[in-house]
Amino acid sequence: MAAKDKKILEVKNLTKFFPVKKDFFGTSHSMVKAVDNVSFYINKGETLGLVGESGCGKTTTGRTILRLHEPTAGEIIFEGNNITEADMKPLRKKMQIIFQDPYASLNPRMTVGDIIGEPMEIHDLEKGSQRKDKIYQLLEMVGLNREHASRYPHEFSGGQRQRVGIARALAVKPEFIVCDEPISALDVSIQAQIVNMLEDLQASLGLTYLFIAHDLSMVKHISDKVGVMYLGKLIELADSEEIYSKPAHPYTQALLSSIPIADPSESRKKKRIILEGDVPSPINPPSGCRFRTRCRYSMKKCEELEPEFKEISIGHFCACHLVSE
Amino acid sequence: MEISTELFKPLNKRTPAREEAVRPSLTYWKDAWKRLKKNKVAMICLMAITLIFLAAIIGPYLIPYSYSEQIRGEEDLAPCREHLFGTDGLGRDMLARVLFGMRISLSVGIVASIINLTIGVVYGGISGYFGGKMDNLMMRLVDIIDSIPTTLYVILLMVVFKNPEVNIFELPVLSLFKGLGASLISIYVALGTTYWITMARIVRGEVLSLKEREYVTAAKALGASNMRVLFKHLIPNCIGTIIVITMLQIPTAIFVESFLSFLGLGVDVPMASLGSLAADALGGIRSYFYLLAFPSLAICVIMLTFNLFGDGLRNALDPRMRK
Amino acid sequence: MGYYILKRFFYSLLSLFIIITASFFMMHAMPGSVYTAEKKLPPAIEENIKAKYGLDKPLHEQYLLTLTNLAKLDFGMSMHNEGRGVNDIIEEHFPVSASLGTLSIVLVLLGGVPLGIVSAMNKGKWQDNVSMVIVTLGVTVPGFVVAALAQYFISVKLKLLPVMGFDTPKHWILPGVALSFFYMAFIARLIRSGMVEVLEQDYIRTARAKGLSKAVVVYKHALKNAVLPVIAFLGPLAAGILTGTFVIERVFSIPGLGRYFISSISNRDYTVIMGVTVFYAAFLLLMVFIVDIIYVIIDPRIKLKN
Amino acid sequence: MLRKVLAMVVAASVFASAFVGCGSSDDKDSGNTSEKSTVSATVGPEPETIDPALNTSADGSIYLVHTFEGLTKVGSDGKTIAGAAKEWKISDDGLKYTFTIRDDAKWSDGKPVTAQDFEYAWKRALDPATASDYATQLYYLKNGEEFNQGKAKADDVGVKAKDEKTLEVDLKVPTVYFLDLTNFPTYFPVRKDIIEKYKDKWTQSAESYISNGAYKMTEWKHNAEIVMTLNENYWDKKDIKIKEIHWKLTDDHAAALNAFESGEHDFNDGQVPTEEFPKLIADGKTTPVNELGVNAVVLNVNKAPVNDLKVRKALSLAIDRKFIVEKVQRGGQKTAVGFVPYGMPGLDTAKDFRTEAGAESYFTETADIEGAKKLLAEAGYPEGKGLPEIEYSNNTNAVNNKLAEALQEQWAKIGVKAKISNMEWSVFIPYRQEKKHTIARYSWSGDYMDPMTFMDIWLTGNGNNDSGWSNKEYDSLIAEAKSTNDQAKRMAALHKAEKILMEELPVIPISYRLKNSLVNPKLKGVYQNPLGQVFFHYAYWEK
Amino acid sequence: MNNILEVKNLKTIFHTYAGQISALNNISFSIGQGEAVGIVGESGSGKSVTMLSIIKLLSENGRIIEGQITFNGKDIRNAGEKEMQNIRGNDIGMIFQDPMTSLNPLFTIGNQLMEAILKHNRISKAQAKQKAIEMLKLVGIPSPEKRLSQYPHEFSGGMRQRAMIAMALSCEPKLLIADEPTTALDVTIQAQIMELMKELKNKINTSIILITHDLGLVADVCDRIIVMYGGTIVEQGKVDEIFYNPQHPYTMGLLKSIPRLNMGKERLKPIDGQPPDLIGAPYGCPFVARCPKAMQICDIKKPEYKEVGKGHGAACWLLYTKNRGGE
Repeated sequence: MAAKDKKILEVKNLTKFFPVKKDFFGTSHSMVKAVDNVSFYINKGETLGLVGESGCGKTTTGRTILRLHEPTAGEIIFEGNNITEADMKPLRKKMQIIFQDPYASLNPRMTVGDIIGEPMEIHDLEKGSQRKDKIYQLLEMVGLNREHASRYPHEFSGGQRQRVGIARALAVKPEFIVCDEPISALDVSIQAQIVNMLEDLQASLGLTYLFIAHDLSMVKHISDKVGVMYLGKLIELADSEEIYSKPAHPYTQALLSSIPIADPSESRKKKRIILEGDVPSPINPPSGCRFRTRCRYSMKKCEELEPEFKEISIGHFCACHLVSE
Repeated sequence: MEISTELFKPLNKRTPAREEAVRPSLTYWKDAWKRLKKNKVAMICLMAITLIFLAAIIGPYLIPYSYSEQIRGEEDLAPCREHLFGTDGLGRDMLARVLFGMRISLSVGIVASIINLTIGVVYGGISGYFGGKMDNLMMRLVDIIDSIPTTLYVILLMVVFKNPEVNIFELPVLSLFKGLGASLISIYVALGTTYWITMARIVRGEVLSLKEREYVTAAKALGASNMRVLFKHLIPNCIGTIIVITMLQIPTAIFVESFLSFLGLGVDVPMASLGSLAADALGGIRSYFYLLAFPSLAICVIMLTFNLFGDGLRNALDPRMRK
Repeated sequence: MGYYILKRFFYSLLSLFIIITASFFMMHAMPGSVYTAEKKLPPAIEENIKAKYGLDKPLHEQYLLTLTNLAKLDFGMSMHNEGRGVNDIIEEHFPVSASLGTLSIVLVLLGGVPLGIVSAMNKGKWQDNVSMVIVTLGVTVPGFVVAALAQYFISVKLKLLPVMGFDTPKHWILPGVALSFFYMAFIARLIRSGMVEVLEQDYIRTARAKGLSKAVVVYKHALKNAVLPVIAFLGPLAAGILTGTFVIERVFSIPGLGRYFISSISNRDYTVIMGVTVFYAAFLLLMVFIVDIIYVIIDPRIKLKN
Repeated sequence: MLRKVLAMVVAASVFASAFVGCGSSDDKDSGNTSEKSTVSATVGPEPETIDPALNTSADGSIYLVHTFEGLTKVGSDGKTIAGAAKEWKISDDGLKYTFTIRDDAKWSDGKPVTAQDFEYAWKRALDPATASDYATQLYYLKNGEEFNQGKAKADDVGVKAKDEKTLEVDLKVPTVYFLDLTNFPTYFPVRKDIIEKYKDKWTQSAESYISNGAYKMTEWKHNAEIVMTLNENYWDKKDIKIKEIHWKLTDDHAAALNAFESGEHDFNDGQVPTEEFPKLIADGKTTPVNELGVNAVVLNVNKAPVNDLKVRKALSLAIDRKFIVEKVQRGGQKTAVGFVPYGMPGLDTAKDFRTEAGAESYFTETADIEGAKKLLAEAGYPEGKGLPEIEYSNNTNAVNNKLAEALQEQWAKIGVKAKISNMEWSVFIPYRQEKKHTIARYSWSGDYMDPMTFMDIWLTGNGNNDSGWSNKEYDSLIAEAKSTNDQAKRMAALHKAEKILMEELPVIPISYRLKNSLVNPKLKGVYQNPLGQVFFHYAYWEK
Repeated sequence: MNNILEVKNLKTIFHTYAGQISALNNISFSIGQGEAVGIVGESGSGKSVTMLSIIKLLSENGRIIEGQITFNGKDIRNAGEKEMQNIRGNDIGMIFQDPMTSLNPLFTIGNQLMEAILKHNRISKAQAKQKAIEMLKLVGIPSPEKRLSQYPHEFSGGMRQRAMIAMALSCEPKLLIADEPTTALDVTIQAQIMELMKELKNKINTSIILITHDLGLVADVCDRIIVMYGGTIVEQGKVDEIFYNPQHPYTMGLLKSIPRLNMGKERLKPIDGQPPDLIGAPYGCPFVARCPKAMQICDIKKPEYKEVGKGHGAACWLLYTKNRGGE
């Protein structure tokens, strides 16, 4: 397991701004600061969980790493190479993505066989009957059978479709997969099936995951490390056990306490931290600490100075004035 | 019902059929067809359209007269046994002319809308897919084209193409169509290149929303080229809309052609389209009403069936109708 | 707001400039000549005429001249109708087309909207089919046939209404109805598809869950949403109808702008083509602008900001 | 001094109107006259202009003969009679005319009509700056052509107001029909002060459209109607019964017929769909008026295969003129027997130029297929073999297309394949004039009452000679006819010339023009002349 | 019994192009006065259809074919549209899943709020406005006067859902049905809304039906839980009974498959298989294909609902085996 500690992916100061409100010529005057100066790394074979509310930039982070969005600033280092400006085509075989919505992520006009075969077609992998065999093999790997190859996505249930999506990602034999909320659109009873499968595949194929979700309990379960994002910023990052047992950032604390607990007596006992108000607009985020508008501990300093993302204990990073002192 | 203890034995074998979807396996097209079949009006129209096409394609061969044959002594005949639709002033059988006109009109409708479709889909697709500045520029251009009166450039293109001093049949592709006459070709081209804006706008709109779909991102993540994404993933998913619009553009083109005939910019005589037959007969509604009635009726039926069928098709292909 | 209008105005001018340029070169690309008579004019006379209208100058000079004149809002003199200023033509004939158009638009809305609603409310039932067949009939027969038949049977045979002209309200009926017949189908279809879509929206369910009657739900909650796409369509439609339609104006001998436009094209009356095109384009831009304003009034989500 | 040329011209006119049966119904029974004094008439679409100097169209000239009056005018019987001029003298050599303007001739605003008004009007029409299409009509004046082409000054032109009431005119060559010309719109007077004040727009409003004719324009609703009312200052207004004329402007023949049938219009000068003529004629609703015009096809003699006379002859022989008249033109037109139509004055007052040519006709009514085939074979194309497809071009309209289709079919019978090339008017005319055609539709209408108006167009290099045909003998015959005042010599030369033309066939005449007017049966006394003009001056309503 | 709503043997079907769907299959349950009941189930289990059947707002292809709905002592199964209009919004208030689409974008919040108040109360506009302001205050919307004249798009998701709640409660309904009110919202906003629901439950004496797919969500808001699967009620009972003494294998499976924060890294225990397709006539237990304890009878005959304790029961053949003294 020596390879396990090897960084497979590292992002340094990753930033992605989207232009909004275009004028007649399509020139833009303001920006959505979707991802702002985010840095982290993932070791080979590990899973990094990324959580946060909608609009916090977790999905954008995942897609920018895959260069599905071009980063505004920062560096992406994959297997030791800076890929921020590299030709992505060969890299697509190594980095893949699984999507949230199993209904939208499969082209409804293609058969499952075609969908799984497409990556091989694009990269000119396996030909003819070999490709067919490979498709069958992949289907079986994700718990479907070969008869399914000739069917269309709408004939499947959500969980089955998600399996097809995973098979497609696996078709190029990737090393790193961004799991972009792969279970949030699924029924509760199905979520566990998919999570188990992802774990099995990770073990058998040595995959590395960036697991994006808003369901904290699932993230905790699957991840080795967890990062929490708020309004485009990474505000806390630690081992999953650590972050759940000792959340340092007030937002992480609130987030954890908001999770409904499927246990009535515990749920009654629990003191919740209810955050006031809504997430501010990412176009004009608050000055200083972005969380200060909803933070119970907001101080004058929070308004003026952006807290640094600092290591507060070994492997535990946090961006908050409260903990940095 | 008496429940025997036997039944309380564990069920070992899972019946796979039970676990599999029992829903019939339907492709998009089978599914749409099934829905379409339920729409009586649309089905009647579909049958009528089939008949119209049959009549236009094989009809002229079933009649002993050709559309251009002038039968001396049989001019200006009212509908009778020999000439079911009567004859015109030059002694030509109107049934033959109406059937032939139908063929020309349909060809105008179809060819023009195919050209429209190609330009519109590609333009709209590119504009929507690439988005940003490119989209903005392309759409501004469309706005501008849209604010030049369409009649101006239809007439203009017609005139330019029909320019007697330029032989369009010298162009390599067009030489194959020499028999159709300069006017018909110029109508194809004029109509085909003017009414694509609707298609472009709608395809752009669809592509704009479809490109946010995750299967598009998936294809990009797999390394698919832009062209592959556009033509393999996006446009096939707009196909329903495209078909419906094309279906509704066919009668529009036929209509515009008849308007051009009214302006005297129709097909070359002695060829005839339904529009030119109707326009020519306008003057004689007192004496020769049947000359107007039959082509007008034919236009009417084509319009009605295409429009209603287009509506039915829209309902059948509308993704929102799928549940 | 003021800034928005100013900016919009600037872009309109830019669009007009492109339209003028395109139209200018397109129309000069057309084969054919302005002055064509069965009897050949002596070359000297042709020279005189060309000199009179500046057609003897090189094309780029004519283009610049056209641009300067248009900038001064001087559309020039018709080359075909002696002594007629293009401005006069627009001033005199546009109001006629516009009043006929307004009448038609009113008729279109009065007929098309109810039919569309009935159709949407009874989607798939016989009422839907009947309404759709009725409105489709409007687009099935070419306008020139409808107009000619109406004129012959109603005016000549039944002597109910006058044959031609646009003098009294009696004269307006036939052309107004004939013109609206065609567009009614568009409106009815748009309303129908808009309604069908809106009626499936969550907020309709909310409205019904509040215990509102079907009528309130349909006419208050659904209709307002369903007319939004119609309004977008109404801008260009109004521009088209109000600036005149050739067929109806010709058949009923109505002195509208539409006739002028088409005949100016066949006469190669360059100044009139240019003038009317510019007028039409400017009018269209104005109508689209008005539509945008109406949108802002109806739909609070849209703001006139840049 | 005063030569009685007038008599001759008048005689010719009388003859012409008698021949065509004349549009007027002359049962002037004043006891039967109704009080009604308004007429609504349609003679065409919106006119391009109603400026006398600029008008070229028949409908325009109809409006003009009502609003203006030349030195002479057209009488109720079609004779040229004294108009604004009460008398005139013609010099012996026929080159100098001296007109005396009548004292009571007044403009509609009450000002007297002066000789200066005529001088100004004629020079204005010739002025290159005016750019009149019909300036040629004034080329009869000395230095007229030169001035128009910028080769002479205005003062050189042969028209001079000696004083307020005396107008002196110098002609280039003796012109026997000059007096007839002076009732032609181009010769009408216009007011300098008005035109200088209102410029190009002087025709546009009642206020500025000051005229000296029987009527004045009171309203011009463009594309809708022109309203004229009686000019109270007109010197000869006493017999005029129709006090108000509504000229309805329409370009749709079907609508015009509808309006006539519904009683909205009282008069329609043939603005009727061709298809309806047989029924209207059968119902006795039409008044046929012969027009001085010929329908024909012109052949480009410099283009193969019609450069071959035999081919041209074969084409002509193959034409079934009777069929075309009956099934294409449908108005009861006469088939052509020569190029000059009936009704043109000849030498003999009892006959016209056409009948003078003898019973001999250059063409038969029906086709001679065998003869045509023979000629074609002689030309080297037996049964049309080896003959390339011939382009027949026309400007698109219902009748022209029908004619094209009929000709195509008739020529096909002798093995000639014709390809019809439809064009827009404004494309077709330059195409033909620039001689890019092989065969093209052609029609010609006379400008004045003399066969010359049909003949001189075929001179070598004439702008209207679209065939490119050139014949020295023909040219010299026409020159001879033009340079003499001797009618007998003229006519002989012209007959000879026409024979050459019809033997060489650069143009194949098909039929003569005919106008089928619709007149309300109660409206009497409408005079229509062969030049296409209509006069309501003598009309009245019957009770 | 003081039940505000009683549903007996309710059967609802949908006609689709693919065939007939039995969306609800003999549903029976009751809601007591002031009681908060959670209906839990996966998508397609019939929980939303139950609600729409009760207020008769099923889409056009849906139809109740059997059963009885008693609301406030009155049988409303055959009530006419007019009668239902008086009940909807007045006696039964409703909140829907997606607050972004559930409000008409073209009318102000005030207009939409007052509409319901004016419809069901004979009061003046000014009074209605006052009431509307009061309601907005109640659901915790700051500066309600100003908010009344704003449009939905000017509200955030959480605020809209609050406005929806205000709307539903504006006529003091006897029953409030909340159909997945927080599914479309973020966790922190969800917590806000659930807190509000809890607060309101104590403040006003309204019965509540909370429809959700998240078992955790109902744990501290509801008194009772109804678990639905495949168009039937598989189990119902007091919250604690369901969580600590589940009787139906589906409930058990569901509870086991949810990871908990205090859980270690052990493997999850999912329910195998896929949710059932409801097309065609129902037969047997809908869960049979995925049930680890399935028996032959489960495949043939639908199990009857059986009480196992006070107000706690399930529809499972396993309950019958125990009584037979088998296994």
